[in-house]
Amino acid sequence: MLYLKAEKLDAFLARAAETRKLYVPVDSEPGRSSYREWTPGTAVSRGLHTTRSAKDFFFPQTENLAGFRVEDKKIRVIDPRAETEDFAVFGVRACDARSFGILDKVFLADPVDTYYENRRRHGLILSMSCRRPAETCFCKNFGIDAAEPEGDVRFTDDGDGWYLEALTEAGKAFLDPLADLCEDRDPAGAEAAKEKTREIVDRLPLNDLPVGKFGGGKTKELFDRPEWAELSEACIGCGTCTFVCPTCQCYDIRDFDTGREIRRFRCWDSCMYSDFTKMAGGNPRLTQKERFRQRFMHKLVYFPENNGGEFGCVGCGRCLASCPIHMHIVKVMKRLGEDENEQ
Amino acid sequence: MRKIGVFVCHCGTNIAATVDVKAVAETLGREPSVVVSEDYPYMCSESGQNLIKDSIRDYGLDGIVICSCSPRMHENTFRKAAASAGLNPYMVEIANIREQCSWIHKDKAEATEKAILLGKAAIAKVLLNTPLIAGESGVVKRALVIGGGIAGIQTALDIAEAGFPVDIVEQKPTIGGKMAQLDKTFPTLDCSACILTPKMVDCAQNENIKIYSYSEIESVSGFVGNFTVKIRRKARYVDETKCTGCGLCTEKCPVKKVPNEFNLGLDNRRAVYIPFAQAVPKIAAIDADYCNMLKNGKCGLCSKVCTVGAIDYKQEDTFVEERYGAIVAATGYEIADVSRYGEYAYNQSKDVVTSLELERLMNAAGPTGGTLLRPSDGKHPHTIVFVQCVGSRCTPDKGKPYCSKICCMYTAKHAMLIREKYPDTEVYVFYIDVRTPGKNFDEFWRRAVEEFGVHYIKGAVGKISPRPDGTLDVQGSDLLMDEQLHISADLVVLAAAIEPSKTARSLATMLTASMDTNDFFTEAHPKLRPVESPTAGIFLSGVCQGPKDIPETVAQASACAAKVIGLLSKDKLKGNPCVAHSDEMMCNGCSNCANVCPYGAITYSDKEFRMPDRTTKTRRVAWVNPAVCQGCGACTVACPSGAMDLLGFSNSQIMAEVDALCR
Amino acid sequence: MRNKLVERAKELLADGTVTRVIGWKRGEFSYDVTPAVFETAEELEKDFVYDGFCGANVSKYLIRESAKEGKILAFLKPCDAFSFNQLLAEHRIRRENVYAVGIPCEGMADIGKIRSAGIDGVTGIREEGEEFVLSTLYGEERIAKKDALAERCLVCKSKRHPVYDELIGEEGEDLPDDARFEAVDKLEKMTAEERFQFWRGELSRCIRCNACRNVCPACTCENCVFDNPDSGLSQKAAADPFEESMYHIIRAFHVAGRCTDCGECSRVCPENIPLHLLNRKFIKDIDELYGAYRAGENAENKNPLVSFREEDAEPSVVHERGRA
Amino acid sequence: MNSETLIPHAVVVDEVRADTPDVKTFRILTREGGKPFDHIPGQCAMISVPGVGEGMFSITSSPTDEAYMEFSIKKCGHLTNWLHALEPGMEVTVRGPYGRPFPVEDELRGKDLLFIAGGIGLAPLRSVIRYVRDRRENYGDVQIVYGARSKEDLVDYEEILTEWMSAPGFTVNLTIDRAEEGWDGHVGFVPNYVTELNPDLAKTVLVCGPPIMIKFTVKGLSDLGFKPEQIYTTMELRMKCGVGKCGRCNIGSKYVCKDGPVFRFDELGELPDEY
Amino acid sequence: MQVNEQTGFVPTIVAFCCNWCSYAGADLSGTNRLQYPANVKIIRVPCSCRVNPMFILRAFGRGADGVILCGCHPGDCHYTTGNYYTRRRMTLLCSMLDYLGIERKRTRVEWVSAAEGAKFAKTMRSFAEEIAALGPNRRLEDLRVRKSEPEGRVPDAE
Repeated sequence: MLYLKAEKLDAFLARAAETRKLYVPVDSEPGRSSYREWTPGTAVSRGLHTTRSAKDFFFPQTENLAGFRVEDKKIRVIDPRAETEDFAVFGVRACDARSFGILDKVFLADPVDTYYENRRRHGLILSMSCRRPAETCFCKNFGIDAAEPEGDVRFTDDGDGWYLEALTEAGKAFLDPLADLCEDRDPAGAEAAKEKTREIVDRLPLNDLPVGKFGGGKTKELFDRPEWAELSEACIGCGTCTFVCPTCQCYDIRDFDTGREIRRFRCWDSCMYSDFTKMAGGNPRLTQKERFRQRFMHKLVYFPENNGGEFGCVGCGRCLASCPIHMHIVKVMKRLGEDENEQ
Repeated sequence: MRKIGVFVCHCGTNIAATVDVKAVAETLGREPSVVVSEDYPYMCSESGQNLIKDSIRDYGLDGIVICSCSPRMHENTFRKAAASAGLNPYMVEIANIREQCSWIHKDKAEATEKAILLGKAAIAKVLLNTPLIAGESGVVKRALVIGGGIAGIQTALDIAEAGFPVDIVEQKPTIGGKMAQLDKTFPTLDCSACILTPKMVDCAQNENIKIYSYSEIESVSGFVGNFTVKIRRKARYVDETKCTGCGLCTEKCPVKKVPNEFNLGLDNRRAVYIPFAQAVPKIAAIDADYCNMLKNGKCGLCSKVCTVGAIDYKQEDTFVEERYGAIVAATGYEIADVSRYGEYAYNQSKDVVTSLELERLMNAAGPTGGTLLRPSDGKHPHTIVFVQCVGSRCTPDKGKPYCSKICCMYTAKHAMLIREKYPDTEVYVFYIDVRTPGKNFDEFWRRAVEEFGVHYIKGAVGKISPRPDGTLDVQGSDLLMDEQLHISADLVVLAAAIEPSKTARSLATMLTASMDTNDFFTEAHPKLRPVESPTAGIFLSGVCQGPKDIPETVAQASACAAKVIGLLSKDKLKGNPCVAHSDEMMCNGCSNCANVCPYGAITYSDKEFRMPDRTTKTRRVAWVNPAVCQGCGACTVACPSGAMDLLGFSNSQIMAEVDALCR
Repeated sequence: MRNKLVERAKELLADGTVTRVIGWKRGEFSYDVTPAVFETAEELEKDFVYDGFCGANVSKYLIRESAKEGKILAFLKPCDAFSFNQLLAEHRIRRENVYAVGIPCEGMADIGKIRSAGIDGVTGIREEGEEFVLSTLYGEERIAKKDALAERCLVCKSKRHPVYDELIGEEGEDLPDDARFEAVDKLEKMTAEERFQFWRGELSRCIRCNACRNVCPACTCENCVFDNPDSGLSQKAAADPFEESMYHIIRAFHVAGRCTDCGECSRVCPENIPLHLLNRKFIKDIDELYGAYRAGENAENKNPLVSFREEDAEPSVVHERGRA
Repeated sequence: MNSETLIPHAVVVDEVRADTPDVKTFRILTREGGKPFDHIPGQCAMISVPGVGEGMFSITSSPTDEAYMEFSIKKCGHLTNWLHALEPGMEVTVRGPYGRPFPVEDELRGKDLLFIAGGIGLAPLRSVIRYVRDRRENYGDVQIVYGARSKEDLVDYEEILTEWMSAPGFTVNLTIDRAEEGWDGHVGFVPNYVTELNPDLAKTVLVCGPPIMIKFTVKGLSDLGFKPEQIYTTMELRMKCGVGKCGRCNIGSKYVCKDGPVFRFDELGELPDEY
Repeated sequence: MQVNEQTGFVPTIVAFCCNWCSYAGADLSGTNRLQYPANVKIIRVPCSCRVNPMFILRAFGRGADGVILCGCHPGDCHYTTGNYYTRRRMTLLCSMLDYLGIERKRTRVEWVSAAEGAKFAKTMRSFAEEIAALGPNRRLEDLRVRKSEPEGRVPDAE
């Protein structure tokens, strides 16, 4: 099995960056990292999570959809897209790696979102096993193995370096030319590292969420639960949870007048925003309770209902860490999952 | 999408010489919403206006843009034209391509490009204009005149003659003002008091006029047609209803050394006094600063001698509140302080006097009974030097930048009168220029020089030094002869600058009327609206607006009255529809807007709102009184939520202009 | 202290003074408390917390809560009390529906600081003297309280409550302002280029999640200009660096003279942008140019941006300051 | 035209008809003439004025109208204000078609149809009505119950009078909310009128109108014995992308723009009450 | 037109002028044929206090290189007090822009009375010169508006 020693990482990334843009997590301050384009000398973060998820690479916060020029009172429509270049994202954890599959179910469903699809086709996922999960991690609940992330190439971290496995053809094509920077090692080492990860994961405090209480077909049971009022009471209606979430994909479409043309772009939107569903005729979700409920119902009921039981959450824990008032999916699941008798 | 018409004016060659008007019309015609774009030599002419009107009708235009001169010039013209063609007048925007384009640029390509941009900005704005309808408000048929000098008197009399009630508020115990202190008037040399006092009496006797003497304006609120004014009636310790003006008290009062302001302190009066013989109202007043009774409770003599029991030591200031449709500021002027000019030794010698003091010294009712005597020793002066432009026409740090206008003429008058009455007296006048533009003015001055032998010296006085012998050494230069002069004078008369009344500024603040840097009230338009303040319903009469002589003052006073009468004759007033308004659904009720509103146009109330989820919510929301709002827009910026916006200059309109101009 | 508050709240509920209590509710890991309204003694007993992690400012919730029937007991830290008072000045809260209890604050800890000290996997925290003892997935750790203190608390403006119906604990005092403006000072001393780079670096991380705005007790507009499609400014995401600057400048401007410097904006920012340094700049400028002023000090005070003095400095003072 | 892209196409407004004081019908053509794309009755399209916005509107012409495409649009906001100011010859953009149509070639075939509409709610049904009229042989009897606030608020009134009333097997019942001069037809609200008319239980119902009207009509129908499976409606809710991805038009797990806008009432019964 | 001779940069300048003083001052400089560069484009507002900081930022965002706000001299406001508020608002705004590292010279406030046509022209000349020397606004620009951005391709076969 290929093994990349930690001290060889720079050389590895340098080579990888010759053929495509390479994005790696970089510490912006202690305990906080974000993706940057790799350039020689970039120090790769060893932290667990980037503050924003890796969905940005495929579903950026803003993206131009179309342009319009009005010339002599005639409209000329312009496709603003340039050719997408190949790129790779390094250090994607198991939860984020799973999130791409969830986004695919939305954007690649008929009719295919060609903007997303285009990026997806050009993007390579270099995933990374977790060695030091946080207390906020709860991916295990959704059947995600932090030790064996999905992706094109899997990096299994043993503390000194990484065991590398190509999981897809694209991954193989990427990895083969880089094999000379690696050494060959017994896959048992990889297994040992994975076991170590699983050992920690098993000790995590949020492993036993009442997942069974949720899923497709539970709308009737959950929609009118009185607890929504108390759960949403403190919600300030910001979009933090949705914007750091690797699976949230709601967007808005807007026009911007650059002076020479009208540019139609889409941008992230949040179902938590008071004006999300506002329209000329009124707003069907008037209170924060309804908006709050929508977000969690979507992730825990509607999405699985439409997608073969898969939840719209990967348990990355970003919302737990960043919610201004610490009201998040775990508290929601726990509260709604409480046995009716206990109440 | 709206249908917009664009009309580009050549203004003869004023615009067309520098701006390719055809190109402007053609380019703007290609804008998406423009359905007609024309150019014409004179849009403001009747045929130009007809072109606009016809286009509005033919194309069913929703808005028009006129590329022409400044909106300050013809906005109203075009609005009226639009209205007569059935288009709301506020659907008109002007692109100023003359004052702000053709007149300031030379390069035709550049100017044309800019004109197009300005046109585009106006189109962007007019696309967001909304038809506005001016609100109406009633008119209180009563006028207030602040100041009882000749300006106020004339204005009040004219308004009263037209049948409207007028109140005069005068801070002194009598009306009459400065003119009452003058001896003779130029150029006719008739007696000032003789022509003024009958008018004062007319005021007192006119049923439509009410005089609040010894009174001040305390506060003003409201707006054109409907002002509410609080008047402070200062305690005069004499019951006006009882006092007959017999003057007995003023003779018996033991406090005799009170400087007599009517005679500018050149003699004394008593603590209880009637300012002068012909005072209107002829009612005594007690000077609380000097009266023994009021100061320490000892005396009471006047009360004892008063046969009608009019003295009332317990009197206090009282307040009157009255509503007015129009307010006239006629606050007049004061003599600027000349003691700051040490070189003229005004403080060092009693024989250096101001012209107004000279008036009193020459007046039959003055301290000397009309005989010209030196204040220091009561002797007849044989050499008199007049110094012109004292404090006028200076750099701002030295004095007033303006010309006080009346000094040249009154000095000629004084010189002439002295030479006539005392031919043994030599009179010298130091001047910078002699300014005599006025009917019979130059003739008058030439008579002083030619017939009366007054010595006019073009030059400045450098220093005046009192000599031990009581004369004054006047050191000056004669620019024409190019020599330094020393004149030994018995009396020096300073033609002191005149300045607006000290009370004018606080009054202007109350009236929300604007002032220039010299504290003269600003007129709404220096040429076309010279007797109106920019604040609607506030009018200007007399010197408070700028230096002027008596005939001019009276002319302005009557003009002002005509304007007031015009206003009071209306039953309803159309307001400016470009006012602020608050979107109740967005208003937070924070009061920021009310805090910055200079007119108190914004009030708050708790209002119940039906929410979309059928609950009700009580919220505190702002309301703008459109009749009070003047449309400055201060509130719109103070409002964080953007609930407050200004009609005619809305956030989106201004931003649309910004966008268009930055392209 | 927590027990004292619970006892008092129970009394006030019992005697009918109030019908509800707003405070903080226990979370999963000690540090993740949630502002909450409690209606019964049982709820209070079970979930009410007040400890070193109750940084959330509850004053803004009182806009909504005070509009409801019945009186609510609000536990206000000094920061919360300033915000509360400012909201009173802006007529946003019905005073008669709030029973304000001032409570002392020793400064609040910031889990972010604990994490950046290299302590991860924190599952529980207890206080031990001047230290926090943290149980983590990877063993027990300790950190001095002062090292865990939130930045805003290190430069605390006041331990005093400008308004309350009742105080629990000793009333504190205003603290000197010098330290509070140090960071602003430092920025002011940089060159324009350095300042630009600093702010571009910070603001470019903004994801326009609106947490700063939505948590801010001064941002209480019924409809924010940035949400209002008719304002011409509405934006969902900063599509351009300009829009990031625009949003933050205008937001700071809208709260200028009203911001009490409670620091919530920076606390909630998921990207840890020091947003309070924008507001604090305005506070500093206002103090320097228009005289010392503290929003929330007094419900009758007039915001310096809606008042003036004739002798106010000209805008060119900014240029002159730059030359000095 | 492909439906996968969010990039629209420019089309020309060929004709504008003012139906009521606040409803206008726009006939659009490509620059070359002809329809921008084909559709099935019940489907929608996104119309936009660049710089102003984009909105989802029912296609009110029928697929059998081969030369053009029409939209009836009520003035109710920023975008529709702009649209109402359009003049023939001006351009807008359009993309579509979107959504699940009425099952005109499946469940509805051979059935007796009852159309119930209120106000602008006639617009989405008009496409079906015209389709059924043009493919008369495929359907049974047609009854149309249509009501509006007043006579002048009746959309397509001319067409109803001249084309629908005379179509073979068509019955048209009109009603207005309040009596007015020059109206000798029925007066009253649609739900009550439907109950009064007591339609045959074998009919398949297509209903569209304001939510409150739909609610009471459906209740009336079910009181009469109609089953939810017999009733179809179409919804126009806060759609933005039109392709089931932007996340705002869902009712429970269903997206109106993709799984709708046509729903059968038994399907709606499964969804939470959030519309 | 004011041009930076070295770089060929032609600045865009927006001037907000209050209707009563500065706009009239601008008219007066026109009446007196006092030239100032054509880069300066004037927007008429009723009072300087109508100018929202949003407008100024908007101008920069849409491509302005300099923004100048002109009003009546303090104390001479047609609305009595409007420009006093303007003064505070603009002082703070300028200070904030400076704090963010945005060139402080790009934003200016000047008091120009209706009588100061010459001052208006002179102010505009000097401001335009200063902005031309400063170069294009890069620190507070909206990149989408930048004039040199490439176009996309046209999908419709047109």
